[in-house]
Amino acid sequence: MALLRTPPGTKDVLPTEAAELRLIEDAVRTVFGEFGYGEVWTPVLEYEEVLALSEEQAFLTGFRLLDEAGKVLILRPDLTTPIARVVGSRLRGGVLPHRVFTVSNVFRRTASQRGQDSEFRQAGIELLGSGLPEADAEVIAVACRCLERAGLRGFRVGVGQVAFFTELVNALGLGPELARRLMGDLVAKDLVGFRLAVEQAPGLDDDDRRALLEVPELRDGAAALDSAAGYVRSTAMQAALDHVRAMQEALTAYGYGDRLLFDFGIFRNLEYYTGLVFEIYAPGMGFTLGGGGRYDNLLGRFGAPMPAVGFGLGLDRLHVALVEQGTDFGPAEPAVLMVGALDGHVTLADRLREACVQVFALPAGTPLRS
Amino acid sequence: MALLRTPPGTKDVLPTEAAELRLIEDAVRTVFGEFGYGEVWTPVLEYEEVLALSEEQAFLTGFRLLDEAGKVLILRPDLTTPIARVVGSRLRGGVLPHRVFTVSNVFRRTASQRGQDSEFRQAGIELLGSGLPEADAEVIAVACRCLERAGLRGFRVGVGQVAFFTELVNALGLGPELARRLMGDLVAKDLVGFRLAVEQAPGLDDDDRRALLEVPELRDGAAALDSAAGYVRSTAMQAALDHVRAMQEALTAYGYGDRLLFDFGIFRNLEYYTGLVFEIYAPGMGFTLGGGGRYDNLLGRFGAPMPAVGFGLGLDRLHVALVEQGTDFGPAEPAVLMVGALDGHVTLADRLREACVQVFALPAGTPLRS
Amino acid sequence: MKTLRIALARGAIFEPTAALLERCGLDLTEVRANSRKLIFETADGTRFITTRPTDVPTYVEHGAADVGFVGKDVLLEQGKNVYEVLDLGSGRCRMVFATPEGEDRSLEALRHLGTFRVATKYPNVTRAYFQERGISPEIIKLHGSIELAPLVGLAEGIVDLTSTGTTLKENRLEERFQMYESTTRMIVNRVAHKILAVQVSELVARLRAAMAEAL
Amino acid sequence: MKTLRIALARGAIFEPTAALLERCGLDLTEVRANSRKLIFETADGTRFITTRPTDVPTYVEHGAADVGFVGKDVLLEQGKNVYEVLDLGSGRCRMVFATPEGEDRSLEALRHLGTFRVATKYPNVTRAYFQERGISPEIIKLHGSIELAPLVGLAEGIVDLTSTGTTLKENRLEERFQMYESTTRMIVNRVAHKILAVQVSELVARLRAAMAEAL
Repeated sequence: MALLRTPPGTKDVLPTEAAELRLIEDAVRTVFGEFGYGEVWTPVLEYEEVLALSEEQAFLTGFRLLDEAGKVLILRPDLTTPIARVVGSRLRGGVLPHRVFTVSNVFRRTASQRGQDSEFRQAGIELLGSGLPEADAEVIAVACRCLERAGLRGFRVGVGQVAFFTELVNALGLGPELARRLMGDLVAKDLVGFRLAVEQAPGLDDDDRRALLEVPELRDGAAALDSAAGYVRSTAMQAALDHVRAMQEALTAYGYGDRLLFDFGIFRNLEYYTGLVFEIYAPGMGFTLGGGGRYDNLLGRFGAPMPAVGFGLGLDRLHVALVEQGTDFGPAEPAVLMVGALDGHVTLADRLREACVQVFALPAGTPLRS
Repeated sequence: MALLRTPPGTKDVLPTEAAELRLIEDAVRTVFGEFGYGEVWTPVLEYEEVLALSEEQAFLTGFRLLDEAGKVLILRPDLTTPIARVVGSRLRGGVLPHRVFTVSNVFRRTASQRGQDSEFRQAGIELLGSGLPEADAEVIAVACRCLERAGLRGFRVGVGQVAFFTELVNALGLGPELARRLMGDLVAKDLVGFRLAVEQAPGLDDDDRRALLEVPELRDGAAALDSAAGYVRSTAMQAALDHVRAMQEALTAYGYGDRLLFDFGIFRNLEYYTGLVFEIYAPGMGFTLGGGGRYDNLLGRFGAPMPAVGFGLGLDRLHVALVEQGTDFGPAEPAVLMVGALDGHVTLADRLREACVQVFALPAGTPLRS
Repeated sequence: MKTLRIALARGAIFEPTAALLERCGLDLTEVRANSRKLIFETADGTRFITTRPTDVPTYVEHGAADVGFVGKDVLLEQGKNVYEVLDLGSGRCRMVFATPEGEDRSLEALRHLGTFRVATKYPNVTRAYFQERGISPEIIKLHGSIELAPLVGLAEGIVDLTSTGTTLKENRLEERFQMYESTTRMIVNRVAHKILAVQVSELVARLRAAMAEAL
Repeated sequence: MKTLRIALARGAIFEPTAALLERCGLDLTEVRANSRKLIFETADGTRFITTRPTDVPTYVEHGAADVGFVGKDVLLEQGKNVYEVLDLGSGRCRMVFATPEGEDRSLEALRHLGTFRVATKYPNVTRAYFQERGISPEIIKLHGSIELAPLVGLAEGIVDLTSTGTTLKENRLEERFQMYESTTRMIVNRVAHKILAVQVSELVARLRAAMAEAL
């Protein structure tokens, strides 16, 4: 007989786990609704040429197949790009900002030994059409409220500002090629390569090099903002810094100001972020639960130029974090195992069901093991 | 710019539709829970060799791609076969019957002109480990309760019995090749080809031929059961008929007896059904909303021989039927558009959210179009 | 009791089908009288929808008609999800492969090029038929006057329907072999087949009786 | 000098196209006289092939004709690899989206179901048109009497050609918007366009002159 296995990096989810994941999903969905986000579903398959508009090379290396006409289809590696497509094609007009949420599976081709991450379930929101720092604050507030509602304790939100670094590069007059290389290294978290590139860059004085090397190292919590002020070389850099401060103030009104950790070395793992970025940390977990940020250039590539900010939350990862902290998901409803309710006593079983009791009907005479 | 389109046979679902589909899904999920079914999630991709165990050729013609080792993966065309894999690999032991439900997307490669059906969302249950007619009744009762809870009026359930025909073929001593041809024609709904095959079959007398031709034509509602009694030629045929009667009696206790239409010409479109089968009809709809039946041989091919019965419901089709009958899905929660709540008045907005009011925060000074 | 909605194809199969339905007691006076109108309702509530032959399966599959009458050639080509319940025996014609008279040049093309070109209104049937025999011809879909294709060098052969063979002869084409025989079939929507079982069965019984009488 | 082989569509665009060709000095006497014959040769060796409108691009693409005259609607639908060299300005009609009179129910279906059903002879044009606007309607391909589809519940709307709008009105359909305007086009095979450049250019020049005269 063929091996009864699932593809590398995927798994089956059995009832206990599925029920807990659905509870988490329901909590998240409720919070999204409270903030006025409307759900959008997109197909699992997307055309390669559509995903390519994101200019993220990593999106094109996933599970690929062909349609009837020989065009390349890819199992969606991300939810933001499909939403950009929807906005560019069907959500034009109306009062801005648009608020959209998705709860869907995304796919990445990963080496088979790297755990259950070829297919994973993500919940996310996109706030489209506002460039205000308060929009960033709302998105982070929604993320925090989701975690709170799901029952997670002690989480923190790391906040960075991509624009503070890119505007430093602009102020120093570095060419676009070098700028791309530096950003590429930072996104790839290759700080050795980054340092080498800075050291080899022509036409910079020691102060310039120090600024480039030190800005991504500014990560002493709230004090990072004050330290950053010392590196401001242009009004654009000042504006980038002011944006972070205004977001902090707005988030405090939601009650989440003290969750923040400022860190100018956060660049996320995608190149489309242009401004404020953030990541979510749970106590004792070695991976982030999710994150997001501002991507003001993406929508323009889909014919609907507007600023945007969003985030994605890994539901499996949040589930792991909740289990780690000992969350009791408990059965939501009372349940009974009723011997004889499958082949008789149907009406009694149905009466219990009407009263929201979960009834497992068994045939008469089924022995119940201890 | 690339065309911002979705692959043939797929579509985006925008908030109004997504909210209605979630309401339907929630209703269905609640009913499944009341009957003790636990949710299982399986990967979107399955190995071809696993799907091939179902012996359904149609399952192997879908969206295909390769894993790293060059093995063929297929976007799941069905939910029953993955569940059979889960049972064969991970659900052995425990009190029988197992009750499993799934709410997931399935994929079929269809000609691009035949509507939105390359990717569709299906809800289904499998009751594994009971061969009782009351198990069939429970599955049909769950289907009916789901439709009722979703608000569908006037639906009917067509019930057939594959075994009544296959046992007639056995009783007549027809060879396996002819038996396969006859079943193939019936599954393909080619009744002209079927008639020809019966007429040309060697070694049959007129009575035999009449029986073969007339049994799939028994479909005069409740009277079909009485008529069928006249064709019984073996104890196995009698047992197949008794099974239907016992199911009817059990279903009456759930209050759904009068929904039934008996029809010995229902064979569904898959060859794995072995016994009682059923389909769901909505008034005024030219397609079935779903259906299911007994498949007692499938689990054995996955190393866990046991009888089983299940059904699948097309959620998009149910939604179409509900829209056609003018169902009012209404907004579930009150909602407000609050100018100035994005960049100020955050606390007031949050108080409303706590009271389950949906708040769309707008920047101060946003003009509200009429 | 709910009456049936019947899709009827105008064209070659119309006359024998209409005559048979009349012998079953259906009233087609108005359908015959007015060829421009598309929807007709008789005194007993039966509804007739007249369409192109190729559209009949679409109407029935989507449930816009409960029942339809159409040639097997169209069903083979379209492969719709409908019940095929009765062979009316009328509208008989044959789907054949034909090439210009004389030596069969399609075989020569097959030998040299591994393929040949076939012009047809039935690309799906043609592709399936030859592929089952290990041949993948290049298929040129045309909508009319298929017999013209070999004359202007568009294809080596054609797959088309023929009843008397006159059109083939006029265009100096020779039938090489028959692929299928087609007759008119009654088809039924898959839900109507169950929900309107009584009405459908009665119509089938009356059609069978009328056909038996005619023998 | 080699003469041209010209594919001409029988049907609505035949008469204005034929009249224009005659004003260019081509002899269509026999083509007009015999509507059953399919291939004609004039005294100067020009060859005319008369076909269904939908088949003209196929003949030209495969080089069975060098030049063809056909409506833009057919070209849009088939997207064949041919040169489109001249707009004759005649055979004008509009491809429109229409739904039953009164409130437009397709919008309601779009809101609840994310889609609506469109019946049409032009599935490719229809799909492309709506997809560019972010909508993926369910497309029901019919071959004739498109206006029937909304009446029998097969579709919420139709995409079809209209010149006067009479058929729409008769069936109580309302034009919601125009998608394209179609006129007759001259198309040329991509090899003939190079190899027979002189002949093609001369015909284009004569057509231009004849059209200018008519103004």
